[in-house]
Amino acid sequence: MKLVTVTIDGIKTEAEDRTPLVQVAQKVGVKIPTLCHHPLVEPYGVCRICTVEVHMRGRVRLVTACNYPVTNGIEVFTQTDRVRRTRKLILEWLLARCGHVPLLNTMAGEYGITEPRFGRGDDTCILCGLCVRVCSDVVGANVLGFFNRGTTRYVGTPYDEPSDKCIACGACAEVCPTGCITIDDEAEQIRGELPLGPMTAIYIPTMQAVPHQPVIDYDSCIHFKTDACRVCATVCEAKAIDHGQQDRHEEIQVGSIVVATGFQPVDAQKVPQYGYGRYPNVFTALQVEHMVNASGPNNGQVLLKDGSTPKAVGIIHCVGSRDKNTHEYCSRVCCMYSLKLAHLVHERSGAKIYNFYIDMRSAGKGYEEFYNHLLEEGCEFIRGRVAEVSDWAVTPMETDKLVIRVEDTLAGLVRRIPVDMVVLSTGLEAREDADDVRRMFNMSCSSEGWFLERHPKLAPVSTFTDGVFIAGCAQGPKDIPDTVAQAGAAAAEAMALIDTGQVELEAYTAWITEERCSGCQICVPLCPFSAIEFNKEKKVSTLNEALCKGCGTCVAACPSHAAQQHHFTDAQIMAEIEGVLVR
Amino acid sequence: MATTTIPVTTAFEPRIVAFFCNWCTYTASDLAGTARLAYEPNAPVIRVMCSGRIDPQFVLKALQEGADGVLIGGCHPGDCHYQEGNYKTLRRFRLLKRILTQFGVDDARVRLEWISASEGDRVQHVINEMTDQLRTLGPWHARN
Amino acid sequence: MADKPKVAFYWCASCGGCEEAVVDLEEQILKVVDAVDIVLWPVAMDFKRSEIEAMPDGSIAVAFINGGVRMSEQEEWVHMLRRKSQMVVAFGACAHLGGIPGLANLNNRQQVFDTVYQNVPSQDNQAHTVPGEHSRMDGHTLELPRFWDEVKALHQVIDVDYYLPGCAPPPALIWAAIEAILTGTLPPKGAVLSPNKACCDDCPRKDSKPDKIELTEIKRPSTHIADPELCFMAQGFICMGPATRSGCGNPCIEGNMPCRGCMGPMDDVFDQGAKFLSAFASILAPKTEAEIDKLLDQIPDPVGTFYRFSLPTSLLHRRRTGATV
Amino acid sequence: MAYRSHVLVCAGTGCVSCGSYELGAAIEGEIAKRDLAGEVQLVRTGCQGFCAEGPVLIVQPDEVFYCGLKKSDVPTLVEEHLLKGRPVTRLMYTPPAAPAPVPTLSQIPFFAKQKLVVLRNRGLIDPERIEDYIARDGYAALAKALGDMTPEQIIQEIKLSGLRGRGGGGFPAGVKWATCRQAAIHRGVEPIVVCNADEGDPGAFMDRSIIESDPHSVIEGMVIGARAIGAQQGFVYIRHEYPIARERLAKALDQARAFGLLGRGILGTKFDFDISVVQGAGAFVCGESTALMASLEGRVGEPRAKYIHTVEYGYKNLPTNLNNVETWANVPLIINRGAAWFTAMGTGDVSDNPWNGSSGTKVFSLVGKVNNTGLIEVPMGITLREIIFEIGGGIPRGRAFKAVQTGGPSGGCLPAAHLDMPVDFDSLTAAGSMMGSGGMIVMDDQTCMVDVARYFIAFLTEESCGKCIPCREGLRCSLDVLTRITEGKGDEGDIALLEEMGGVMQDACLCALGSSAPNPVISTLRYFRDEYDAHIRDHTCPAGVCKALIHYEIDQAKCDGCHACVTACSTGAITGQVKYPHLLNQDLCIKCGACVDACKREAVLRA
Repeated sequence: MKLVTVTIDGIKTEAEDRTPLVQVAQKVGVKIPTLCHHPLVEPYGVCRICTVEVHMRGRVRLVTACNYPVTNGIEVFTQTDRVRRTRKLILEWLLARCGHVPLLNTMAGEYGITEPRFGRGDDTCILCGLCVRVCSDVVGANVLGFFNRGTTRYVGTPYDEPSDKCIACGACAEVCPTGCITIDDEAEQIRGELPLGPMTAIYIPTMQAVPHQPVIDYDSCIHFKTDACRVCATVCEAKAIDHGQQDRHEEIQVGSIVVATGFQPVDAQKVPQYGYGRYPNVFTALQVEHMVNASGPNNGQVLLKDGSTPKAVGIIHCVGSRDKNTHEYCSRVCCMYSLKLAHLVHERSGAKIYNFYIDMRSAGKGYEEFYNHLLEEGCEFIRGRVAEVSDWAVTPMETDKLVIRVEDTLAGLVRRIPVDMVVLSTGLEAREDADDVRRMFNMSCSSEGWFLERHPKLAPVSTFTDGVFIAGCAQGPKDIPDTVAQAGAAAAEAMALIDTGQVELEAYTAWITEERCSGCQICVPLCPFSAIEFNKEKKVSTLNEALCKGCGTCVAACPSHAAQQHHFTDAQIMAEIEGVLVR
Repeated sequence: MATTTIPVTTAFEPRIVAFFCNWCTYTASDLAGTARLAYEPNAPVIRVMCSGRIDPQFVLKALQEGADGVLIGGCHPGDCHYQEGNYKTLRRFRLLKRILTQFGVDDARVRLEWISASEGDRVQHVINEMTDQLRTLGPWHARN
Repeated sequence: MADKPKVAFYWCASCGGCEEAVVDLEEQILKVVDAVDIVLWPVAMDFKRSEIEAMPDGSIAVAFINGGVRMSEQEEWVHMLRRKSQMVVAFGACAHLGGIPGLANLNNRQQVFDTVYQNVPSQDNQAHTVPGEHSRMDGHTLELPRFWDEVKALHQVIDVDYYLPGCAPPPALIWAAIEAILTGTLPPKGAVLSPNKACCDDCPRKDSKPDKIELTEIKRPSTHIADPELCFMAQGFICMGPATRSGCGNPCIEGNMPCRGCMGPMDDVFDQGAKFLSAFASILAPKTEAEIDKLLDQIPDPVGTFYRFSLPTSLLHRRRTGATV
Repeated sequence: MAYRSHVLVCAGTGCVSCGSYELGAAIEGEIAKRDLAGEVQLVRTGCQGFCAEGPVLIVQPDEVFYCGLKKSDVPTLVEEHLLKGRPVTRLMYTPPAAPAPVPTLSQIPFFAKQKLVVLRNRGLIDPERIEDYIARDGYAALAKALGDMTPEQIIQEIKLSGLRGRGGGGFPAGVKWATCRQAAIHRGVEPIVVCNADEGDPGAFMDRSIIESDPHSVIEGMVIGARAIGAQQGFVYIRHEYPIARERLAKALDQARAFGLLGRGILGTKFDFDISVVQGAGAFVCGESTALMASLEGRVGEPRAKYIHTVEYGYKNLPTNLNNVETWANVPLIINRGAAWFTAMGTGDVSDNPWNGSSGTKVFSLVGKVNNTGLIEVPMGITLREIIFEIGGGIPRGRAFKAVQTGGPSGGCLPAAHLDMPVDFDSLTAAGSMMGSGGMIVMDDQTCMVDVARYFIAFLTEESCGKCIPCREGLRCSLDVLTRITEGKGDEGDIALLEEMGGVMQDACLCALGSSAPNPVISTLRYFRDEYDAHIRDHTCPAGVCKALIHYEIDQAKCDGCHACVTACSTGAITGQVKYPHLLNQDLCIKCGACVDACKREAVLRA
């Protein structure tokens, strides 16, 4: 790297040979106005507003600082009359085109322009090309381009149609110096369900995330859409960003496995009468949890979609639980988390809280006390399943509110309760991929999809597959203390297995009597564990009992009565048959 | 064993021999028990580790010994504890069925059912249903 | 020569092939003749029933009985021979398992008569005459044996000491048996006088059998010509070999015909057909019920195929028509 | 077999459009009819230059020049001249104000004053036959360059010749070549040579004519250049609007390849070089080097900042040597006859520094208000007067000369005072115009200079790529002001404003086209400021061109009611009975001036 000496407005400095002049000026703190320049894209040099005067070997010329490569010994003057005259006229020309752009008017002010000599045009685009270049060079979407030539030149999309290649990244609007480009609401939606979706493509999943590091969201990252961008990589000084990283499949040899794949919340839209997805201010408990989280998107405030604070909030229990239409079982945790949210929401917003419940199930240490505490807090509890949530106002006090219609089974009357926000306490259900996991581990599932333990009382964390254990909500709805306890048990079982270092084989393996085997090899391919091999010398099949898991399929197939299974010999089973049939 | 307690009444009570896979149907019937699901006592269960162990000879033997029906319970396809045992069962069963028809055994007398460990209610249902069918069908061993 | 052991040959429901088998001993038959005194052999010489009845019980050393039992007359004979003989040998597949005639067990007496005396195309019997047990003719009453509903193997009628399997029993086995009898080196009572291993054991095509077979098509000798070198199963032919006792010397295989199972099952196998069925079903490729059935449709007569020789001795013996007794 | 005589029919675009193909066909027909096929050969040549008189032909060896021919003349021509050997006088060329036709080429002043170097073969060879070119020492220079000279020697020779870019810039070719070669060697990449045939100036057709009449001279020049620079790949960037030129060039390239003068192992040496032709879409801006290269690469033809030169980073960022058609065409001769011969022509002493003068000749397209319009080649240093009045034959209808516009639209207009100025790069620039690519538009006293300025600015506004603001917005605003003036709505400040804008555009534009764009305004302001003043102060157009400032009247005294004007008027603005003075309705008059030309008694007055 070759260093050269440059003088800017009398300030002497050193810079790498052929660095763009504007960078050097910035370094020494000399401000040069720019319009078509942006650090993320190559210099374009069309607005000419960054024109400066360069003296080199007695030669004086005007150059544009954004793309002029400095060479040794040049002297730069950024405020000479000639320079100012040039910039002034350029601004006047620009105003003749875009007369009402605030930025241009401010700049014009700096050059003493009050009334431009060519009048003021109504356009807002100065054709600086930043949007075009960002779209192609940075984003890689290549949606924007220049059309026509000369005075009729304009920026647009192919055929002036909305382009399906546009990924609504908003970069063009971001860089547009005149505010000519804006992103409309429709495009906002594409950025994910606000306010709870990821705000940017790079974020730290949760404040509790382990490891506590930012991740790149594959679906929203521009690079994975267009293979371009990589802006993050260019600005990251630590050079920590590697878009090349791929998901890896790793095979790990283990002695035992604990399956704790958890649950998924019931989709609140399965209970349409509560209006989730239809009314903006109907939230699921998880969304509100996210909201009240101090590190969440709302910094812990409880806000309605329009940003205001709710005055009344209704919490509906048993959404997707204890319901023939969804799940008949009780999800066990909803009552308590509903109480917690009731407490927090009241605390954060001071709103009046209504709980709609079927039964309060506050079994657990300190739980009932918490329930009583809330009663004292003035939180209202209404027993009865909510019929519907609607925005249909019948009285003035119901206008612009969400009305919760419910039969109060204690008061014995149907009530209409207007609230600003509705929280749905959704139940727990088995993950949708539970069945795949079950097959993978050769386990069984209950009809609801929860993994089945070997025995409800005698082997609560074991499964039918040796060495595979289950813990947590994957086995059934339960709260955190129960989960932790069960997890401990499962871990202990797993440890025990590893500790002994050896496994006991079940005694019901099969065997083959060589004298009887004719070597027909029917049995060989039947064995899923390849415990049977054909002995080429003796021309008979031989069985390795260490590998045999004792299914007995080979025994049933052996036409020579050569294969038999301990505890399940033909004779024994025949005897059983006779046994069960004696009168 | 349950069968011994069948009262010898004049009314015909079918006798079913049930072969259940240890990992699914057998557990399911256990579950049915823990769930206190009552069902007909006509089907004493013979446990095998896998429905794949069930030799067609057993079915014939049962019929020869005077059973009026045979019920085989295995894991749903794809769920076999031994990966593929139940498929082998299925193949044998389909072929066996053809032979039984030639021997004059009514279709309802020999059944193959896939019942997972969680389907206790299904065990109840199947056994009750089958018992009813056999009651109407009459005894097998009395056939000429 | 009175001290030579007395031997009887008798035939029941059979084709006569077993008699041929005896003659197939060729010059060795002479040794037999030297060694024993044949007191009964209807197919070769003339004897009167009264003569045998006249003999004291147990005076015959060995009675070789072939054919299944399906008529009253045959039953009377075998009971008598049992009384007169110290040892009874079930000779050939029919006596041993019921044999080809045993396939009649898929029908009852009536159905057999209808077919034989009425429905067969070659039959011209307007009078609908069927054999009756008692028929009068110019003052005399003529008695014919009773025809039963079901064919039985010998041991299902009388106590049998030994079995000589095969249709017909291969001469080698016969000679071995006779030698054993003469030298008194017989196995325990009730044994089948043939190796207790399946045909595959000494099958000339054994080495051509792959360790994994997955059938997608089932062939029949009547529709396909088999490769004379390869294992029949591997080719998709139904070969009873794996479930059939060896000792026959594989004449069928040599003749490029799959084994049909005449030698019967191995010891401790209850039901040859069911056992083979179980083995055979294990090498089918399809997985779904529909696919499986589609493949099995290629076996027109499963029982006839798997129980060709052993229907009467199968666990269910015969078809049950459904008419209750 | 040898021919008795050759008929050289001009097949340049000008004459073709006047039907020279049909003419040629007719002549061939006649020749055949009279069974002269064995004795007379007809050759279709490139532009012979005298486009004003097309279609033209020359009969050799008699050197007789015929012009303005019609098919009906053919029988006579063949009968008389070719058969009987009696030249047909009435078909010969008669110079303006000359008593009798001038029979031979050398006697016609239009030709006599010219010095043909680049156009040495024009009208002598069939451009579609490489044999003709070779017959006139074609490719001898190439042989010499490849055989006896090192690249350095070639470059040295070009440097010494002082050859300067004929495309307008006037940058010394030798220097450019050397830089390009250095850059390539320094970066270890292969350089590219490009021929700029995107002739966009209105009224200019030098490059077209050269390619049409002698394509091989360009090709030979390029091969020599490529050899000197070390290039293996070359392009000719030619505009789409030149179909004949493109066709002939393509043919020539094929022939050159067939003769081993192009492609692998040229002339049996280890030197490989090939040329591909790329069509431009006819954008004026694509004549600018960076824009041209963008277009070559398939991108939009827009210029980029030239702080890094194309000789270092040009086509696909390779060192790229761009020269114009005429420049390339000069090369073979310089190599053949040596730098000294070349410097003998022209002005200044370029022996040590090419910037010191202009050597060689320059081809001009002489158009506008001049009698002999056409393509001419003259030695550098010849005066404007010689060109316009001797070669050009003066101003038609004996009107007064007012100005000559050189250097294309972004050139400048020079007044009569400069008529004796020598024509070379530096004098022209000093006078506020430029050599440009050699467009030369003569204007008479009926031309309004403000309107001219406005016309060129309008053209440039039209052709500006619109990339940089000073060019795009500056031109638009200048145009507004000029239009304002021509409509008599201008005010005092406008002249200053135009000058200020011109200055800033020269300073701040992104490319040369932009910075030279204000030239028309600046030069007219310099020499014809009074006309501006007249428009602004007196609201009059001295030349009577700016429609908003003039109107026509019929002098009742002079008008004899011949009715000619009535027929001439397209809007029916003139009414009147025959034999009685007519009247002109100002509301209907569109000021086309047709009536003026129609009136024989000068009864229509412009005021």
